[in-house]
Amino acid sequence: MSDVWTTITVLAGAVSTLAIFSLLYRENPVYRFFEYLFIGLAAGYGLVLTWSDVLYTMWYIPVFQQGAWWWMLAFAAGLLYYTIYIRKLAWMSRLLIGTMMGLSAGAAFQQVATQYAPQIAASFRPLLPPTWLGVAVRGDSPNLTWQQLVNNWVVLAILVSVMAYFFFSFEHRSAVMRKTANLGRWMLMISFGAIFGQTVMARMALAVSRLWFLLVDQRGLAGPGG
Amino acid sequence: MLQDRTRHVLYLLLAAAIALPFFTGTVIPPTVGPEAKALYKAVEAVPNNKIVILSLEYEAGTLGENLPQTRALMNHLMKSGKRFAIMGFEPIGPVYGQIEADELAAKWHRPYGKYWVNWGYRTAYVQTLKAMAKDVAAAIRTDHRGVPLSKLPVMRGIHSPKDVGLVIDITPSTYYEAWMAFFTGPAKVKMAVAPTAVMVSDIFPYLDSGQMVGMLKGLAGAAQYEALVFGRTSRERGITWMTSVSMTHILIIALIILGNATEIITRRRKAVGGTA
Amino acid sequence: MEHCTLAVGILEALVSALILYKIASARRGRSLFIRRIPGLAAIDEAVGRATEMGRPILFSPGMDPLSIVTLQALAVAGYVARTAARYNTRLIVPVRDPAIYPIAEEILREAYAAEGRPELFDPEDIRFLSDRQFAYASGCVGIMNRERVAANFFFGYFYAESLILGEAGTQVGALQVAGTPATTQLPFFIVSCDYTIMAEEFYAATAYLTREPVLLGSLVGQDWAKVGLVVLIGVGAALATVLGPASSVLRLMLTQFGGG
Amino acid sequence: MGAFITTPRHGIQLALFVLGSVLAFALAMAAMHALPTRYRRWITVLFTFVAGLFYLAEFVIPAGVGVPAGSSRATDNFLSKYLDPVGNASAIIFAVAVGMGILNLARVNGAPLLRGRPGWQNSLAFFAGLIAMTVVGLTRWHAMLGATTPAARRAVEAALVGRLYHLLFDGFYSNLGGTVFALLAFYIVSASYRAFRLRSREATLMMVTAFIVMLGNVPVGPTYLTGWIPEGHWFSFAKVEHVSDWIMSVPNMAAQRALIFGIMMGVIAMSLRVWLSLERGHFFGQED
Repeated sequence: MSDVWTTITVLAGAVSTLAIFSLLYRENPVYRFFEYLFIGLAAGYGLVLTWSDVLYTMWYIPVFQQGAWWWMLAFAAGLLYYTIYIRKLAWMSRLLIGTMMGLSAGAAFQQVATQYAPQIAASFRPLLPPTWLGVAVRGDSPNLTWQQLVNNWVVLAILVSVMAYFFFSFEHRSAVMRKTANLGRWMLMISFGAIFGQTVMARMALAVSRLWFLLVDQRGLAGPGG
Repeated sequence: MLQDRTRHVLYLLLAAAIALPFFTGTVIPPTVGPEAKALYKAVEAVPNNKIVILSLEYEAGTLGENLPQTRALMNHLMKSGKRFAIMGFEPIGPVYGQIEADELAAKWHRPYGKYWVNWGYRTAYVQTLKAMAKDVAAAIRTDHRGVPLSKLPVMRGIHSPKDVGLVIDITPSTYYEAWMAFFTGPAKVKMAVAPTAVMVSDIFPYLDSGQMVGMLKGLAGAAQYEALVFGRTSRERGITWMTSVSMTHILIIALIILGNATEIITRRRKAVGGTA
Repeated sequence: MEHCTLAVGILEALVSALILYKIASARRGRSLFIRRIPGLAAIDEAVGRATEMGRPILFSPGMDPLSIVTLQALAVAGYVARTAARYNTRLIVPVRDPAIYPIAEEILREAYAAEGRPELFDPEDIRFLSDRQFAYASGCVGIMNRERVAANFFFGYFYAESLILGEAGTQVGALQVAGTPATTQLPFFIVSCDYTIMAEEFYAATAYLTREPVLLGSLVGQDWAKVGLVVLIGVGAALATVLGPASSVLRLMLTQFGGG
Repeated sequence: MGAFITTPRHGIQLALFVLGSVLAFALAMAAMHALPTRYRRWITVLFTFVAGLFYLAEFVIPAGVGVPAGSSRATDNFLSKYLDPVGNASAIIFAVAVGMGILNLARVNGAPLLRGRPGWQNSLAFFAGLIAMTVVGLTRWHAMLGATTPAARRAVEAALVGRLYHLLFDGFYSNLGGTVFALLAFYIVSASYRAFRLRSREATLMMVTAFIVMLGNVPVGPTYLTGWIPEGHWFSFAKVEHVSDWIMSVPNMAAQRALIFGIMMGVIAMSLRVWLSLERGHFFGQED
């Protein structure tokens, strides 16, 4: 890229970054102008890539170059979305949306089996060392270390108490139930502390990449990765 | 509004904390965690007759975390000559993947089509993944420019999910769940994820159950992976930026403690004032 | 597993049957019990103390467009409106999606009428601020400062702007109660609000308030299914302990549930 | 009959079949439209049910059922061969739907522009970005289509269309998008000092955990805070990165697993309500 265009692109990048950071000072028209510009650019590029990566490769080539005319039906079905703008025909858009949501709902039963069910299997963990009970121990499943034992107890206790916290269809009348549920809310605080800590790092990393672009390195991809 | 003066002072403090290491040039080498090490081993273990799928679902918003992750993983894949394919269920992820891969392909001499391919953006992720779980090549059909996969040497012998050695989802959102539910779970393919740090906590149950074989925890994960690929003292992007992130963390912890301390003091002074 | 294993098939069939049975009985009018979650008491207390200070209340129904979560948030708004109407306190509801406006108006008008104070309902207090995330958040901050609100309620789905809302409320010294299924935003609400209704409690709160049959039935069905799951895990852990990891019975159970 | 449908057509025959299929589709929709309105809801409920039943049945029916022995794949049943066409058709349908999002944005931004209401400059910026990126993007894509060698591709990048694309994408888009989320770092800093109060013992437990996880994540923690503890020493469990790893992989993991089981039951309940159209029209707007 000759340097004229590089400088223009880098300048555009710097102006854009400062325009968005101006919100830190105060809500202002410059920030809003560049925010709307971003929405337009993102929408435009989404459109281009939807055509080039999906419609061109999976519809245009098969139908008009390979003669697979039947994919035209899928294209026509997709057009039903637009009937939402015509009051009388709007039910057709609900027919299409309903069919697509039906597909996802049907797939959800497989998701439960392949994503969530293994979590049940992972909860079947021994709570006592096998050797105590004279249980057979094979090569690939050696005796339990005390560390694994402690962890298995802690995991089971927290798992049951957090689930107890989210039982709603019976009163937490008994002391055991109330204490377990209360322990559950406390254990959730550890998870939320972890989420808080991770989120802080996530946001900071984004700010660091922006200041790096502004202060240090505008070369290469005029954007932040470079 | 909102005592602007204090707010602006706090903002300048953050900018200073970030920029300081840029100019002093100090870099604190990262300590490599278990999840990054596990992902490194998983990539090393991929046999040469299998392909790695890099699914890129990020856009401009989370480049600061997802781009260094992409770069670190691609450096490792190209350095060790592994075959890989880029794709994504969000439009602009594969575009960034193409830019990074083009630049690194020149550095490691891994030409497009021979060592790596870009399948591009795909819509309807549930239905596409279920079709891929039956036959990957038939479901994808062409690269992002419409070139049939059969014409690309990198895709030779790649048909069913059994030919996929590892799936790595680099994402700011929960697409990794759909990958597990409809592709790597059913077809028993190894899977790892490089999420933005916000989602790291949700993924630990899947590491524990073995459904995930590794993870890069946001930018820290990228820095740790760079240390594994290039050595702890290298000056790659992730490692350099993590020093600034360290400074911001010290600042945040200090401010939270300070904020609470000043409140306790003012409340006690008011209470004393009240009773006197 | 390419195809469903027997154990998971039975599990899903049982859970589905339980949920459908509970929905059917709820629709037939049988009253299903849901305990009153502590969060609702926190709402009453916040509205009560706001009326003592004689200053308005702000209720944000979240950032999502018209979705199930937003509809449930508006149900909570109706509950807050009834208490506010009783104490003659003004309730301001900023919305992010114009499509929410008519539904919010209908729910609040009904709430004020149910308390016999229809004249108190002012449509102007439901305000469309902006559909942009940060513009909506700074719009809410503006209302908090201008109207010197005494209490804030954040119910529905929130994203990164939860931080801005929580901070502004703390600065204004408002009482704040939040309720959201968005676990990534809960940490920020926990440290900036007085009480936080977390994850599934949000659905329980709205089922309790609306008594809507499908919502109530599916929640109670899920509850019993989770109790069953805890029992299953207990049995599994006991078997793993007694039989040991090498036993074929345990291996069968693990593979049946898609385990390692 | 099957062969007649699935043989590719070319030239005039292709045009006839394409138009014919669209016409047939339109006629089918018109026929449904002519039915009394109360049947429409049943048609929608039926289509939703059949679509859900397809994926559910394909998953539940064991391998080999209804498939002659030794045919395509050992793990298929008689429905499995339709997974690929359903995948492709859905991809096309969703791609066509992308235009809806653009239409909504154009409608929302068109009003202020046409009536000159305040904020019309912002709508102008939106349309400028939309049109510029669409035109430049498509032109560059078309040029890249023809460029098969890396040299040809570099020529396109060096041409005007390549330069404009990089200005719009690398210059404006990447930087604007990247900076919006960077704002949050600044909001967290101000909230840390002015809003994050240890209001209760619960919030205190949360904040202590957050500090440990934060220090475990960044190099300064392990290196300086607990770097003096040698690895492998019995006391090495107290190294901040080990404490943080334990918090993440044991208590946090258990609590998240409990949340997952809640979500699992919620997914089953929600799927049933959508699949069997139990939602009383509340979510779908009005009952027709």
